[in-house]
Amino acid sequence: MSVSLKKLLLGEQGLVVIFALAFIVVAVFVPNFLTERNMLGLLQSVVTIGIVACTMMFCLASRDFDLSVGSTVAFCGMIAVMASNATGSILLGLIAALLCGALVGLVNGVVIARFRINALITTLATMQIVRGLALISSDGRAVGINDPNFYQLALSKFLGIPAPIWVMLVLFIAFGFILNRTVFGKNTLAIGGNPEASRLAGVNVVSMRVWIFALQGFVCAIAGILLASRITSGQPNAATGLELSVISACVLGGVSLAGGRAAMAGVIVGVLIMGIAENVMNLLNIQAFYQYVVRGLILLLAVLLDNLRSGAVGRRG
Amino acid sequence: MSVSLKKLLLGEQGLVVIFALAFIVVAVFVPNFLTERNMLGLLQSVVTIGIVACTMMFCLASRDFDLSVGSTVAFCGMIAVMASNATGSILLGLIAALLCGALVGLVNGVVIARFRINALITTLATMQIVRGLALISSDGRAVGINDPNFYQLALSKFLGIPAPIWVMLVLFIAFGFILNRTVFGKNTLAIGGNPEASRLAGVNVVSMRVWIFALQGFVCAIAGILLASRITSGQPNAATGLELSVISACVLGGVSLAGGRAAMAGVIVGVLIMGIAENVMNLLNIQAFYQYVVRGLILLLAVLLDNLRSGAVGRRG
Amino acid sequence: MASFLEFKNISKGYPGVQALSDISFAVEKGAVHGLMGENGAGKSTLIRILSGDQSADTGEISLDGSVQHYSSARDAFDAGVIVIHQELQLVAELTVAENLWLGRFPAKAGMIDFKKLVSDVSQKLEAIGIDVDPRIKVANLSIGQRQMVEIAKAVMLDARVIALDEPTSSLSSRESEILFALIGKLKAQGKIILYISHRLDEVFRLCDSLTVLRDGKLAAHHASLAKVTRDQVITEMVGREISNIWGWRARKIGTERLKVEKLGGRLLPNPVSFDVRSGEIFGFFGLIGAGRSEMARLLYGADHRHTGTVTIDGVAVGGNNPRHSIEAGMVLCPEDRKFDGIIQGRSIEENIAVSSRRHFSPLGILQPGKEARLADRFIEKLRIRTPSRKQDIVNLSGGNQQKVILGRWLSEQGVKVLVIDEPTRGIDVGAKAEIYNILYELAENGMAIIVISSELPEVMGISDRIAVMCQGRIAAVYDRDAFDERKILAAALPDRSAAAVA
Amino acid sequence: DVKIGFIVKQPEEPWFQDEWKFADVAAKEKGFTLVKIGAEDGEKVQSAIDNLGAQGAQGFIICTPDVKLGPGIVAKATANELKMMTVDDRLVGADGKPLEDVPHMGISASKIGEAVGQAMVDEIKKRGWDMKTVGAIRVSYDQLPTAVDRVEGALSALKAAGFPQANIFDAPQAKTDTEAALNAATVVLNKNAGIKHWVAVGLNDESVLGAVRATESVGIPADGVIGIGIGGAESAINEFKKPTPTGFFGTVIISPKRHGYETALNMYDWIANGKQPAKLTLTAGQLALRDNYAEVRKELGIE
Ligand SMILES: Nc1ncnc2c1ncn2[C@@H]1O[C@H](COP(=O)(O)OP(=O)(O)OP(=O)(O)O)[C@@H](O)[C@H]1O
Ligand SMILES: Nc1ncnc2c1ncn2[C@@H]1O[C@H](COP(=O)(O)OP(=O)(O)OP(=O)(O)O)[C@@H](O)[C@H]1O
Ligand SMILES: [Mg+2]
Ligand SMILES: [Mg+2]
Repeated sequence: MSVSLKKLLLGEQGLVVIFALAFIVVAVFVPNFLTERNMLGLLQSVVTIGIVACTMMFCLASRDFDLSVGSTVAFCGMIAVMASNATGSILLGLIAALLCGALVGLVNGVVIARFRINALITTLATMQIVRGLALISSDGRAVGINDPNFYQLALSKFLGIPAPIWVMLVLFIAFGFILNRTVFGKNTLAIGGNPEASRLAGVNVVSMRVWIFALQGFVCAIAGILLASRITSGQPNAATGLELSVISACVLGGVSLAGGRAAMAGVIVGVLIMGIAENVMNLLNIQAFYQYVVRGLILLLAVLLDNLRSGAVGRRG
Repeated sequence: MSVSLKKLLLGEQGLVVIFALAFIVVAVFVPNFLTERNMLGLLQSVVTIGIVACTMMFCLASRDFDLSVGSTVAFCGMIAVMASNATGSILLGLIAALLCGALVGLVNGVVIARFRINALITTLATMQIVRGLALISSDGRAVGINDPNFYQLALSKFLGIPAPIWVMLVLFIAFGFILNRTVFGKNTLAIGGNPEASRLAGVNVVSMRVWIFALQGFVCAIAGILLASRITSGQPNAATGLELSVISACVLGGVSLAGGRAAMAGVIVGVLIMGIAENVMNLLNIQAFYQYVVRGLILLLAVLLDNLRSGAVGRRG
Repeated sequence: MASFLEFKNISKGYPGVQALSDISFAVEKGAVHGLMGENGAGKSTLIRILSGDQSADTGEISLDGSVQHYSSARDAFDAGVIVIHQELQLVAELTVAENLWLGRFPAKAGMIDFKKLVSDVSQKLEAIGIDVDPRIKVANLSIGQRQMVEIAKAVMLDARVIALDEPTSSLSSRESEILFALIGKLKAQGKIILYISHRLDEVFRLCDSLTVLRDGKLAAHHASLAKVTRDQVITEMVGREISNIWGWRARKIGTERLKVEKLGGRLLPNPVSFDVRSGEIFGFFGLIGAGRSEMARLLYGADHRHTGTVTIDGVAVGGNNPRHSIEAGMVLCPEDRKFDGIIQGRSIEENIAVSSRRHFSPLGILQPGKEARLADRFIEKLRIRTPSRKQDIVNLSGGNQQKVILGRWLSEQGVKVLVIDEPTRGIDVGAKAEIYNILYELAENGMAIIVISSELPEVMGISDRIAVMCQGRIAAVYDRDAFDERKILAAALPDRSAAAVA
Repeated sequence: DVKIGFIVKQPEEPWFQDEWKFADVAAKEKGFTLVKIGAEDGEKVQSAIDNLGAQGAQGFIICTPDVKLGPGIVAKATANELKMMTVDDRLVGADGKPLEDVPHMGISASKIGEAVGQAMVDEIKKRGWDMKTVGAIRVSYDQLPTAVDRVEGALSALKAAGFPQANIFDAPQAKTDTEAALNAATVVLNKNAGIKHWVAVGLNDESVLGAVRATESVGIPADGVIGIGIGGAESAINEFKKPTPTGFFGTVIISPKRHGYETALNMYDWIANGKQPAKLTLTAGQLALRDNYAEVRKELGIE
């Protein structure tokens, strides 16, 4: 391997480069992969993960952890549908859902940051509580949408690309900007890197953490609304297990669970790796049980490659 | 509250005391709770969680994380049944299962400790791979046990108490001893407290971590064998979601996810809290959807109380 | 002139410890006020209360006559108080510039002005003579460089009160001079400076007034240092006299014990070779970033060796695993106690016994009685101030933590080569003398000892031979009879033309 | 060439494995390609349909994770120009009425439940138990609508035959596996230690098995228990193969053969020959007992 190639692969953007190579390989060898239809389908299939990953990145970067995202997505989707049905106004429904999402996040944040309760346990608890609420409010059944205009949220297109994908792209850009260019982003990284030092430097660690969780809840609500619109109903059982997929996507993308490290480009790649793996396995008609094994191996491979890279860069601390 | 009572509640053993109080309250107010039958049923219902929590405690105490336990339990149960059926010898079946369990753990350990891959991702990957293998090896079906003596593993009693409960008790005692009274246990805690400092102090961090994972796999195999015997078949879908229950039980019991802190008594209490919560909700006939909410609230309450306690003790950190 | 900063009846207790009891004193504007005391006397606690990080149980602080009621570090900032804590408080993943601005980034509508961020920092660093690139991550700096960055925080904000908690503990004299010049400037601007140090020379040189704490109580307050002697201050601190803290004594030096050939690694591109004889104390001196700590880590196998061999008594020691070194009879007491030393969340007893317990744990089963006795022995010998050996190590004062780490290595058995990096970082005068004595004893018993220190008097005071490192290579080696402060310093200074790198 | 998708909601379940297996048989016979995709929730269904569209399939058969997904699935299928049929569960619109336009083959969940309940009533009578002294364990998983329908179907048959409501005890399982059912049922048994005769219903064989294991662990003899499962896959067969009878009395087998083979065939006919399948085909479940399960399976074409 020539030196400059090695540098490219193992440099800061290593994962992105590796991903690009893998993408080319897949595009060449998997039939039907690189068609416009499949690309749009692929992107739509990662909308929920992608949107939630934006804020999960902040959450992990500040050394927190959120297991309640899946429940929140389902709950907010239900609220959007039920409130729209009840009030007859889609707008009111959306507002209600966004508020509920932010509220769930706020509760998480306050309990975790102010009462200093372990984030894993807290969000595991809210995960169950919120799921319970979603089930109770609908008696465990899906709720249909009265106003067909609600479907348009997911169906409408701009430049040939469906709205949910646009929303995801906009959020990618927005949160990438927030992470790198704003005080909020830098403070998030600082808190994750060294909470004690950040506090002593005058960063309001508690309120930062509360904000991050509230934002997470809000963004989950967006994902929930789009999901409800796409599946044309509010489903209390939707998005189970989402939390692990989202966290994996983030970690794959180089976000450190020990806090302090995150990059939007990495997270996007992480999300895409997860999506492409599913997509390709289905295109290749891999048997269900083998899909488990393949999915696991891809995860391992991706971190292994990324690790080679960071191992080569090397760090002491 | 008198001073000495306060001291008792908020002291080292605070969670245990709070738990004892809660237990008395439940015993008085919930009918049928404090019967011998119910107590035995309760203990049997926590056997799987309890057994796996023993080693999960080590894993968390050394700052690691293992999501693959549920899959490993299911896989080893399958192996025990299939190997017994194939060889006609229950003993060989058990040995095969224990070896497989240890092997899964070993793989986890080597990948995580030697190749320095993130534990969350690695065990998420093995969780899928192992579940896939369990499904593939049985074609997704439950495997019946040929030799009825296999059932005796779970049914035989000693002093009126079924064998699985004895196994759990023995493991509680053994791992409690290992944690507090052996170099292995102390080194585990040291690694969790500060891995780099432990390495410089001559603790063989890599091989310790590998050992802990291998032990975890081995213990999962024990749990898997007992489970297969209790449900009289090997089921590839068994024990899904076990990982989160076990981790919650440990964290409830005061094991720190940041490593370095663990106590067997706490973990036992954590396991019992989880078991009693389920048990009492069913005794009180709480509706399924509300059970989610109640379960979440109990989790929150338990950590909140524990937190008040440690908040009162105060640490610099 | 009226008092500007005043502590009134401050008390603070922790479970089992009364860290401060009824402390009152005042400091005037434009003065440098020293704060001295043994390890665990309560200096850092007082500073932490001043910084808003902790609150006093009773008592109050007033600035310019108005009583302060702040409840967080942020409030203290706003009141014009800036504190440089004893433990480095930097975020390794952020750049130097970002660290210096943390908590008050220059921003418009939440968006950071990166140009201003970097250029302001460059200017400030240059003005005070700190040679660090503001755009690199703190993770890539050596401890000494980090300490300089930390010090730069003091001038980033226009504060009224600046408190420095042991700022020079891992600086060599050249960098210390930069700090002193800075303090002089701040003083001239009429700031008020609280200065904590265990180095008497510094205190006498810098301070106008001095407060001595002992066991959390006010032991003495000197409004002026004109008529105060060093011995008097030592007595006030320690409660007894210490005549000669170095106490070097001649001893028999044996044959070669440790031989190092062409040792090199990633942070030490130019391999170094040297040897140490049994009974010899071999000092390493250098400016910050000279590569001494890296040399020690490579020697010990803590970092990956690229080249070189290490032999002890003719037997080669395998690299890349500290365990091999320990088994071969070599131990390293690391410089960065927070990241490489203390095991957070565990007791003093466990922190001491972590390595040596294998000698008395048959079949891996502990003998708690033995560990307790071991811990008690070192708590007494090193004068560790703690309510109990069960105390969590994070609750100890910085100096006491350092002593526990020393205890860990001094309790090892069969050690042939002892490497200590900044052994007395943050340790008080009384305990220092104690530690030197232990080193001499060990050397007399035939141990080869490598001492790395940034404190030139210390290296000169206790070593039999000194190697001076500069920019990753050994620039010179002097025998004890050839020690000369000026020559050593000159050898440590990088060639001006080649000094571009940070 | 023809490409047909077969989407199921729980790919790990033996039932769906069997459906796939039989659909594969049809694919071999007719020489078309079958693409099997598991889709556990609404979102996965959406991307599965997109995926099929992208790889050029002409139609698909689906067992949906939730019947309310109806309009969304229809819209997706139309957008991708795919023909569609449903199997097992029938799609409903926003108003809760079945989408009549989509061809469907299946069996209603409450009908299966009723078959279970009827078999129970017959056996209770045969054993000569007094309904008033019999307890019923309702192993429930209420967040799954199909589960509710099945269990309620069985209980309605019991109640119709005079089974007292007060003797029905809820055992909510936290997950759908045997261990969870075992733990939940144990509590019910211990709470009602006085009752000597028990019947157990649940959403599938695994949950009923859990209840049966619970009766064994508290020492209720096998002839005091009537557990009837639904599905008839390996877990049930293993039970019948045990040397001595257990409380697991029988299981209502539903045939994956028709559901898998016939639907795939119909879809092929539709695509290749333009022959529209029937809008609604209802199949029946059949009770299998310890001594006749082999015949029943043969009859249903499973063996
Ligand atoms: N969080 C805490 N919990 C318990 N004890 C504490 C805590 N913080 C400080 N202490 C105790 O308070 C006393 C004063 O500590 P402090 O850090 O102020 O000492 P110091 O004078 O700065 O010492 P050094 O010179 O070693 O830095 C010590 O005995 C220390 O053990
Ligand atoms: N983690 C790191 N990554 C990259 N470079 C580093 C790292 N740590 C230290 N360095 C660099 O390596 C060089 C040697 O550092 P070392 O810590 O060995 O110096 P030292 O002589 O012990 O000085 P100090 O008094 O600062 O500890 C320094 O120039 C420093 O910038
Ligand atoms: Mg201090
Ligand atoms: Mg150094």
